Amino acid sequence: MVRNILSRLLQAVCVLLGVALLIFIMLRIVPGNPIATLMGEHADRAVIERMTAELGLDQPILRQFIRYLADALRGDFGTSYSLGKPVAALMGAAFGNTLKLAVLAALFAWILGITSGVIAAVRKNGLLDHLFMGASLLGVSMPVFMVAMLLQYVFAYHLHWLPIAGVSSWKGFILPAVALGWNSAGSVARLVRSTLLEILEEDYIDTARAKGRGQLGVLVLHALRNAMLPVITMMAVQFSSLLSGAVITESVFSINGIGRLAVQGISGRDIPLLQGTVLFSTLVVILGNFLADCLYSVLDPRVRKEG
Amino acid sequence: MSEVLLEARNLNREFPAGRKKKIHAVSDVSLRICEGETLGLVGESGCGKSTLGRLLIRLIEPDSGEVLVRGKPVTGLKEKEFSSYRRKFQLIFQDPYASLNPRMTVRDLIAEPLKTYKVCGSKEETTERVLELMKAVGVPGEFLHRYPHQFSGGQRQRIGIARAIAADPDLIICDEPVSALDVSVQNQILNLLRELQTQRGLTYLFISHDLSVVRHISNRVCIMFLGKICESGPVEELFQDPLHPYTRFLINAVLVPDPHRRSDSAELLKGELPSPVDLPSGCRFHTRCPYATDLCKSKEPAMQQIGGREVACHYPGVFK
Amino acid sequence: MLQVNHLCTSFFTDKGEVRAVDDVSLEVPAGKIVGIVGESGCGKSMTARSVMGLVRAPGKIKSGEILLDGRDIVRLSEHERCAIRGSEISMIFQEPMTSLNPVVRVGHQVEEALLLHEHVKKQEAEARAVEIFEAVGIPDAKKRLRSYPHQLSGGLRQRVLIAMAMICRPKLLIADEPTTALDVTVEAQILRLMKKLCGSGTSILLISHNLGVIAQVCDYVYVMYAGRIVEQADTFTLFDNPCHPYTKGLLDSVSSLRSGAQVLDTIPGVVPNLLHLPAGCSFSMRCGCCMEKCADLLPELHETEPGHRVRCHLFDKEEPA
Amino acid sequence: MFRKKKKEKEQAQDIRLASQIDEEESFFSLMGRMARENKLAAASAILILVFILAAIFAPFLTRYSYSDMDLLHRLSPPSSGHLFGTDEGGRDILTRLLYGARISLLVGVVPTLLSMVIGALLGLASGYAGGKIDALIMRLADIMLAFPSMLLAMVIMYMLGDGLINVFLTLALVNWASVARIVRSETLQLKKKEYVEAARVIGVSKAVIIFRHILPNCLPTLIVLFTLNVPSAILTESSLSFLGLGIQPPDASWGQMVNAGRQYFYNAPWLSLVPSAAIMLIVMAFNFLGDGLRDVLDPHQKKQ
Repeated sequence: MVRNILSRLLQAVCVLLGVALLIFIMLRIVPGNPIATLMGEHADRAVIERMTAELGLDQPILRQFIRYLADALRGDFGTSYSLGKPVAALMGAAFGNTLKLAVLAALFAWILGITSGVIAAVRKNGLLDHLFMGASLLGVSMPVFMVAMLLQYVFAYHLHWLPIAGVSSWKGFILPAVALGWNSAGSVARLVRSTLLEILEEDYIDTARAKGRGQLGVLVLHALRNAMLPVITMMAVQFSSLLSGAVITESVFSINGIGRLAVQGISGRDIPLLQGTVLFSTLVVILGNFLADCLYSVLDPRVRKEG
Repeated sequence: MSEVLLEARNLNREFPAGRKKKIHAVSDVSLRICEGETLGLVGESGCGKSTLGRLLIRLIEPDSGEVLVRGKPVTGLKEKEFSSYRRKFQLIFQDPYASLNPRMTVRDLIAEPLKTYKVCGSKEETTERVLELMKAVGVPGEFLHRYPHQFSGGQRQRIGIARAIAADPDLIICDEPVSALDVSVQNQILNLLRELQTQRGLTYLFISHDLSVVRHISNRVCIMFLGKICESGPVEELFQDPLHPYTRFLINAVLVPDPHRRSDSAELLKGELPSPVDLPSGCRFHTRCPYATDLCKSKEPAMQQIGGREVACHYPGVFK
Repeated sequence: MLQVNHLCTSFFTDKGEVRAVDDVSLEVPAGKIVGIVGESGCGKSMTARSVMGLVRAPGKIKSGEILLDGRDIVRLSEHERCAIRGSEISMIFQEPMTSLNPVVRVGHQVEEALLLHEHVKKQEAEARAVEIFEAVGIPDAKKRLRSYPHQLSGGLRQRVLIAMAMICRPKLLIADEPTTALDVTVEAQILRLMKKLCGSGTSILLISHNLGVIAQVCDYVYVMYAGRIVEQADTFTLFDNPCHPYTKGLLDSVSSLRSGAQVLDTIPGVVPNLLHLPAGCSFSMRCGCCMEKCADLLPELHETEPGHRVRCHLFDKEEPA
Repeated sequence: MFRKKKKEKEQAQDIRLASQIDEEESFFSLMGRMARENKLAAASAILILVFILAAIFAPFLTRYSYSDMDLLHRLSPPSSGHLFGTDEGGRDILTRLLYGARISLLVGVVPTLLSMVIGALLGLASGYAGGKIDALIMRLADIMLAFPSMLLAMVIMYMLGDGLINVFLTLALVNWASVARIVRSETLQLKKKEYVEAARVIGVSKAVIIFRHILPNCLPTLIVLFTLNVPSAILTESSLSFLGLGIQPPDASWGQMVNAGRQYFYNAPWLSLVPSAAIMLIVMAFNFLGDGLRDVLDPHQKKQ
């Protein structure tokens, strides 16, 4: 078990290194000198050269990369070109908001998704099933920005129930979290339903029924635990798409988060900022995957014992 | 005795099973198959009989040991050099549902070996050959353009057989060809295999767990236990007078379809197959053998000749 | 003890109604092993599932009654049925590999029925589980209770399933192909175990396609073909004096394999599709002694001698007018 | 001789019997079955077709121009003259929607096709070859999949710069990895199938095994994957455009229309909502169709 976790951890670190290298390269094969672009056409050539050298941008890519990594390990992600502040400080301020948003959205999505998925499976082809599955398809199909804008329009602009933007109080998180979780709730519900229906066809369900377990007992004691396994795998993937969606939600609700920093990084052609935010989000995704793997092996004895 | 068609010498094959563990699928197996005979290969599931069949025709490469075809070693050959042999060895599979590509018609399935070895010149000639083959295995020619899922299990197995004999092979390895079929259909296929053998002078290696079937179709039998051959010999001799305790227990365990001959009192083998990952020391059978001694626990018995038969036991015939 | 009268179970598919079990009547007396034999798709498993009340949609018991000690269990509510399942009737399935819940310890799975039906304490349940594990021949019973299914071999899992079915000492055990997935040496062990169980007072309904299994352990046999019972007799009579052409064909197929004959006896053709059965005898298409009326007129079950019934026109007592 | 004849007759009958069990299902009859059993999928297919036709024949369906301003009718709400109202430049939203469908549909289909081809080839290679090639491709896929897809798309867009072609490339690069993974696991399963082994016994070449025995049996999965990836490509593009990073004017996609309408959202919500609804509809149609296709094509995921 411990070895298993260690080897997964090692794998996660390797993926993270790969990710870092990939972003680094991608952001550096953009044609033209970023400093020159940043400073505009009329900048003094000597100044550009001095700054390029200062930032180490004239050195081979691999050396730059190693230097970047070494700095990053010490918590230094460079200085934002466009905002003029250390990237680490910017991200530190933003990270809390994004994390709160993502976790709230995830809780909303998973609780809603799992409950409605289970109910739909149990009442297969019934009214509730059609209702929930219709709603979940709507959930999967609606673009995040549409949900976000609608919620904002109805609950904030029209009804004044909740703040229209910003996260000065906890109330500010409600609309963005619902908007963000809406999508995932739909796909979790659909997966839970189909997995559960599949598992209810398994032979061991017959065995349990032959033992005299009633429908509820079979469902809770035998089917659900098995049905959770693929759902856990999906949740990890979901977490990553939540971070994707956060870019949009943060933009709609003007929340100071990682996603908005990333957008700022692009529009400001701000390589250190973009690089830092993407790397950081990916780190969170990889961590999430790792946790899901661990949880999976706790729940499934078949994985636990073997390599 | 006729010429030896295929010979295996000390074949070994292991498969990795998790960290630092290995499944010893086939250990130190030697056997000979003579031209025109049917050699039965019997054993319980997981004893390595299918792996052995695939090692013989190089679908799986052995870790060590060699295979000789008519006395010529073929183990080290490159795939290209081996292809002339490949054509001469075919395989019939256990599951007639899984062994035919569901997206190919009967014609394409049977024509595949013909095309691969460019047996026929033209398309028309190929189709004609396919029709001949279908007739030979008893599938009406009108079903030339049908897909496998439109046939019953027995018919699919016939198509599989037609594909196997298409390129005129010398040896066919039959890997449990009838165990997925119902009793009545099983006999139809066994009859067909016999008929083809006499018509075309085929040699069979017949792999099965069903002793009655093996007894019916084979000339000689090898009994396998946990990756090793424990006894081999002519079929009737071996069934009448087994020498290895395992053989005897296998024969005892056969359920005779006759209520007057109930084997209620016959001695049964205790326990289950040891795992092929953690093999017992010494003789692999000693954990289940009621006659095992200290010698059996410590030393692996060598293959010894007794009459026309071979047996790997320290005390052959001990139970008599 | 168990009496099934005119049971019909059908599947309602897009292509029409499939009558998987058609007018089946059978009886399992106390303390006996009764066998149902037939080829794949003949409806033998469906009969067993109907008795257990485990028929899945789109299948449904259409008519008939299933009497357990005189009580019709078809008409019981789902709740009442749950109380019977596992305590009075229990069932073991064909696939020991997939019939155990992979994420629950086997001990817990075995104790479950006991906790459910007899409301015993956890410790007592565990003691009883150890006891039954030893009775069905599982070595290291205490340790094994804590195993997960994937850590056990096929034979052990089948024993666990038997232990699970037997722990409440049911009156009737339904065994659906209990040895088909097992190796020959283990198969013989399991069959012997089942005989032992029967000796201790449980009746067994054994379903198998293997005539060897039937001949070795059963007291009375029903032969099924295409959803109907075509012949029934006690085991000795059936094997000595089979009457239905299908039974004869089956027995000949098996015995010619053992006789050393060069060409084996076969039954021509395949099991017919249950969607397109002929109006008359369903075996008529493959039958060597098929007569004109066979295709159109369904034969009755005739009693040829006491306890021996055959569904075949060859045994019609009088020509229908 | 007589005996033999009889045998053949019997066998012919056999097959007739057996063939009733499983009637022939060609591609078209499968689609027919889906249409009969799954009305939603059929309706979705029709809706998709309507969208495609509307995009192609856009100039004939509207009397307005999609780019000419009409400053007298700025931000007018939906009316009989302008079914969905007008935008800040007085342009008819329905007209812009029709023209935008061209881009949005292309953005759904082209990159998805591209990513399917890349993913399928890499997945086949990875699954069939195994060993180092497999490890290399799969580690690369792991890395790609570790990114939140929006952020990855943003970085790639940054790298490639604006432009329709670059949007296509970006979406293809974002999506290939998941396709490759699925095709790989499918290949691994198919590789173990007996009929693939049968082909090896016969001695057919690797290329023939891959393209004749494995790929055709992956096709159902690929078709389903395609219908499910098109909407996700459309969603990603619309999100990019919503942030102003995707398609740039004068090309107009639905996502970009939403973005353009954002600043007038409280006065003229239809500016953003109409294209949003269009995105939702097409995405939903593809999802329904994908589910329907999976039910009939994929034997593992039987109808429930």
